[in-house]
Amino acid sequence: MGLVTDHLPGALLPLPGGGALLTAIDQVVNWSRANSLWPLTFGTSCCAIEVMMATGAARHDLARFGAEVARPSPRQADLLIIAGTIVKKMAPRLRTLWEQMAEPRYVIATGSCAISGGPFLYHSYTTIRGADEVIPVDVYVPGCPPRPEALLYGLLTLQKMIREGSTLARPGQVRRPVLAALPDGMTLDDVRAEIAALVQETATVDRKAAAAVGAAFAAQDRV
Amino acid sequence: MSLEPQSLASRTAAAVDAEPWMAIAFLAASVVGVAAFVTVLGLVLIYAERKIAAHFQCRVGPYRVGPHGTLQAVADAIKLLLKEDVVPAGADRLLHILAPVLSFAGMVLCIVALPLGPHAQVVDLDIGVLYVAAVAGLGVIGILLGGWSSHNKWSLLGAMRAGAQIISYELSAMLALLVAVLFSGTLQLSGIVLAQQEGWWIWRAHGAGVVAFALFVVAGTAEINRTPFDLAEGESELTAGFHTEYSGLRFAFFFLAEFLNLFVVAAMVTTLFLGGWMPLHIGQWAAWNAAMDLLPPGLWFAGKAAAVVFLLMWFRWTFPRLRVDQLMRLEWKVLLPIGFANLFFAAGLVVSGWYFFPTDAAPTAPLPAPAGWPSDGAAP
Amino acid sequence: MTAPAPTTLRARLDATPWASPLGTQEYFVNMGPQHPSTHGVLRLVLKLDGETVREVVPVLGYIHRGIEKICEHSNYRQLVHLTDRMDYLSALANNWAVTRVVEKAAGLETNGRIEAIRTLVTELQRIHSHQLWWGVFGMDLGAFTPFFYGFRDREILTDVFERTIGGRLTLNYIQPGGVMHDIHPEFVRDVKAFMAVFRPRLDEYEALLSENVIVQERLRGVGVLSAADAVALGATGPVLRASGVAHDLRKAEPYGLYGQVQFDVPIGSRGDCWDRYAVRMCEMRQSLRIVDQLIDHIPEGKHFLVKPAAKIKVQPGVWYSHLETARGVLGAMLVSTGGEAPYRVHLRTPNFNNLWTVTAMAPGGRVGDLVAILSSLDLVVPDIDR
Amino acid sequence: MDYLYVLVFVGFAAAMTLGGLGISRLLAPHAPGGLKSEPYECGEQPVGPSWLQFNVGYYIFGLLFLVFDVEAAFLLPWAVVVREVGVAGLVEVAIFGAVLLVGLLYAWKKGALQWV
Amino acid sequence: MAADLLPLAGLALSPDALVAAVQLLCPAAQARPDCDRPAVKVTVGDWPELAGRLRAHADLLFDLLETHTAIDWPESGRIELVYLLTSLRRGHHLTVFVDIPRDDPVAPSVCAVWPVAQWQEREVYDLFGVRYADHPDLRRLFLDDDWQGFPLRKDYADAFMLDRPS
Repeated sequence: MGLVTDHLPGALLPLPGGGALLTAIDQVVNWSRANSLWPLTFGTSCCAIEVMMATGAARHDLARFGAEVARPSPRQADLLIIAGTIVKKMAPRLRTLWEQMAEPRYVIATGSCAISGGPFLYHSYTTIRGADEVIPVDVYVPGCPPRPEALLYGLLTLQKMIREGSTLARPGQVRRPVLAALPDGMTLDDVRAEIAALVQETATVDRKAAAAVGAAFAAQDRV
Repeated sequence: MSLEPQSLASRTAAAVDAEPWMAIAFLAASVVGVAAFVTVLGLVLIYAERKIAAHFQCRVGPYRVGPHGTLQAVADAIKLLLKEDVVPAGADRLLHILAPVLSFAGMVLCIVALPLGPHAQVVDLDIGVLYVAAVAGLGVIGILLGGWSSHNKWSLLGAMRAGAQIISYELSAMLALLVAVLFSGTLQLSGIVLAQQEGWWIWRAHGAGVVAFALFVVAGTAEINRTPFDLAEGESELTAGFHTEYSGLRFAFFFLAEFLNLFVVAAMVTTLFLGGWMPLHIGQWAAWNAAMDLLPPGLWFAGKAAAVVFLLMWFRWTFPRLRVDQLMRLEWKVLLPIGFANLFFAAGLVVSGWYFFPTDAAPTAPLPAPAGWPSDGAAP
Repeated sequence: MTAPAPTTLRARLDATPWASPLGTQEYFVNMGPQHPSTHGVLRLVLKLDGETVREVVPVLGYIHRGIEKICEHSNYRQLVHLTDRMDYLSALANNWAVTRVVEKAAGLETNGRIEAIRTLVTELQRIHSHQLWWGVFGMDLGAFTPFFYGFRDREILTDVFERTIGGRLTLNYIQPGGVMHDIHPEFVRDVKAFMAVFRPRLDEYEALLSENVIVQERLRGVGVLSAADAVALGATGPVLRASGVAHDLRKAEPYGLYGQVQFDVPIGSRGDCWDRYAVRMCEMRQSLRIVDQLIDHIPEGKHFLVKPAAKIKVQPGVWYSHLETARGVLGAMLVSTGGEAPYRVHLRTPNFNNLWTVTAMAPGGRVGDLVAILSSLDLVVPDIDR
Repeated sequence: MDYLYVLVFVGFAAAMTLGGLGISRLLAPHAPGGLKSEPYECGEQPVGPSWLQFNVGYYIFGLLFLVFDVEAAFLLPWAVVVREVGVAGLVEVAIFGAVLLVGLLYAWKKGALQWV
Repeated sequence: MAADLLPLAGLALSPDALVAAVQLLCPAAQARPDCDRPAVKVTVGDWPELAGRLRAHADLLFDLLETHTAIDWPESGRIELVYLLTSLRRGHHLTVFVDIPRDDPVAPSVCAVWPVAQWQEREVYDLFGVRYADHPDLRRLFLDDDWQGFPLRKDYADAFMLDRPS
């Protein structure tokens, strides 16, 4: 799959050790897990239409990647696609659902609301600012709502992450969240620079606060 | 050389005294063969269902995993094997684990009795029809136990629905199956196939065969919980129904049993009404019959079974689900009376000896070997 | 100030005796907030006896985002994009409802072109919404294929929107004083191509689902809502019309160009699920008819009369404006104390009021009927919770 | 021999499933905790027990099934030898079936076939 | 379809006539000129009786309670209840405003007149804290049962809420 490059921001370092046999087994295991991501039918608002329904439907066909077996029960699902706003009343239920999923389980947060609260961030007394305040998220797919292609891209990113991720010997590796796999020759710094430029151009936010956020980001990177 | 059907079991029995090693080899071959058959057929059926569904729905279906997505089911199988197995708190642990085992065992025990070809049958019981009907019942016990032991109300509802549904439709299936038995005069599955040498029961039985065929297909669909009778796991109603609490490999066994039961039903339909592995013979048309004999019997069987499987998949991707009371009404107030009437009509036909293509040969007489069939040195 | 002790649902459930010693047990099941057929995060607490539904208690708020509060902190332009995300399947009608009330309050004018474009795209989105509903309805009844058929045809219309508007679902197109962009040069051709494709597809829909005997058995006589009940419970839109009340704001109080086009308002006679199904199927044909009449007659002119950067000010007062979305009457109430931001905005959403009919229809039916009833109401949960 | 074979396959099925479960148990991750072992009820905490007294309608169908299944068990041997027993056998079975059908009609009239 | 539910075309009253008709039923009702549709303001004491008559009166026939909400006016210490009435059969509309004190917001319930008010009143209770006497099932609708405060009140403050940076 030429879409996803080898360098992933936040992907794991290669683990030392492991014989050839174990590596081969790991490859088979990760291959099967990556290619058989059965999603839980979970959608709260607009993103559910675009991301869950339109992506699964005839034109975009999630089935091509083996991910069309939508399971209504979290026990059988591998992938929780959070599609839509999470509010205070829903958050414990989302947590419950995630906890009831059988390992290994993966989470994709789609859309602005599930990433940050989106258009309901300010002045809302109930909107949770991102699903990652409730459960760990593996891949974020931005958009309001994201196009179906964006979810496919997010799914490929997750597949890539799984293929390179865990090993049988250490099943419970915690990964850093990944925004999305970047095209060749681009790093996360380029993206940040681009965002900063855009913010300068169309400043609708408090520039001082934005600068502070940028500094925090940079500090995090150095660590 | 004769084409007298021979099961692996009878060969083993024949070899026990003379060549004990051969007996062990036959036994091992049958066990390994069934294991491989179950696994491969399961994967093929799952892949076929997903591809066929996709094409009914104007899309491509699995495509990325292996060429044309052929390895999709393999990936799913490995993943399910390595998925966490959750037993919910408060569940009846033993029964919860036992349920998929029962479901799976019922399916395997059905498959070993099916005559897939004149020499491709593991056990040829003389009461084969009764046996298959009996062990298929293990499946419903599995579903009932699974739903009940999960300690989940959706599961319980699903299990109760499944229980009522499967046992009800078993009656219709039985009545349809009796028609084939009436005409064949034997309960042995290979005997029923041989009795259709002159024509398959579906058309040779003056309408009774067609009705029984339709009854059996409907009842069979209901017995294996497929749309439009998938009430036990109706997604939009009961979340996942009886297997809501099942994960990992135990869910996979339910899943696999469901798909292979699809094959079992198709194989039973083929055996009882479509002549099993018998080629399509029409009366006295010698040239036609000889041409038909060129295809090996195994292929005949596979072709017919595949056609029935396709029909059932077509049902699934076309029809909506019935409601639970409509389901019971259909069985008890429609299918059951029709089944009875059809049975007595068929009995009348048999007693009066009235068939299409009447033949002088006794139904179970040994057949001459037609040209083109694979010869088999092991046959006595 | 002393708040009354609210009886919580939990307390109510706990107080209910489980069983009489010899009878069957009535029991409670949670359907939702995560359930395949509650379309999002609606939660229904069901009291069941075996398979029979005894009582349905909807529990809301799982997607309550406080849109009305956010509106109080937004200016009049910013109101529009929030409404996209309420009933996201009728995003344009939602935009229009808020736009109309703002235009009325601020005294903004529109021209014929703007009104024609608004009417056209809103009518197209009504088809869009009903296509999705049809697919999901099939899926709720247990047939998967309609879902894919519905979405296949929906994508064509999505492309039409995308060319003109740039979005697929949340469009944010109709603005106070105009529309966001002028229509794409290929818009007329695209819409005609869509209609040519969709007319025969509608017949295909009928062949696949409407003529299926199982569908008819599942729907006829199920979930009967009398006209009196429908009005008393505040239902509007197809739900109300299926019960036999010919109320359609496009006819009753024509807005946009609805006064100038010919169309019929389909109504039902029994108010069962089948009528609600049939009303929506007929509405798709009527919408095609409206589009057909308008598509060749879009007047020339500017597509906005108020510059997007211009600030909108409103004198103190109370305004209300309502229109017909794919699901019923959407009203927007605006309270202003002057200035650039509203003092209070209230949105009367069709789904919030339609939902409660389920409490009247479902008891006595089976779980399967409940699913059919819910689906025939065509609920969009964020529109209920706002 | 045939039934011995069937027995072999009973063992085979048990071995395949239980063996698979064993392998799965060894290899699959196992991370209990939190609400994982709570019964799943659409993300909510279930109310009340799940093992309850169900409507008796389910059992009426069970009883009816039993009657007709036993009847089918009688019909099977008759179906095999229907040629030998001829018209007399047919009449006898018809009477037997008619008695059962009367039972079905009775149940029908009584409304026992109405699903709860 | 029942004949009495057919819309009676052309029988809508003009806004002035409508207000006059309401004032006939309830002399204390004041017209509200700052509203774009016919609107009256009545006292909380008059409201339950007027509600019943608005629905039943043959010339008015307000059969649909289109929506019910409230406006919080902390400066004047009152909460203004708003009832938007529609007559499907006559095709006219009326807005009714009822003032209640903000520090003890108790209002009569109109569930008996328009059943849909049951949930609309629950919403207003949830977001504004208005308590409806005789409401059959008054509890929070959207928010959790243990939520503190009423968020649509102007003075609602919450450590969780963020202000949009300007």
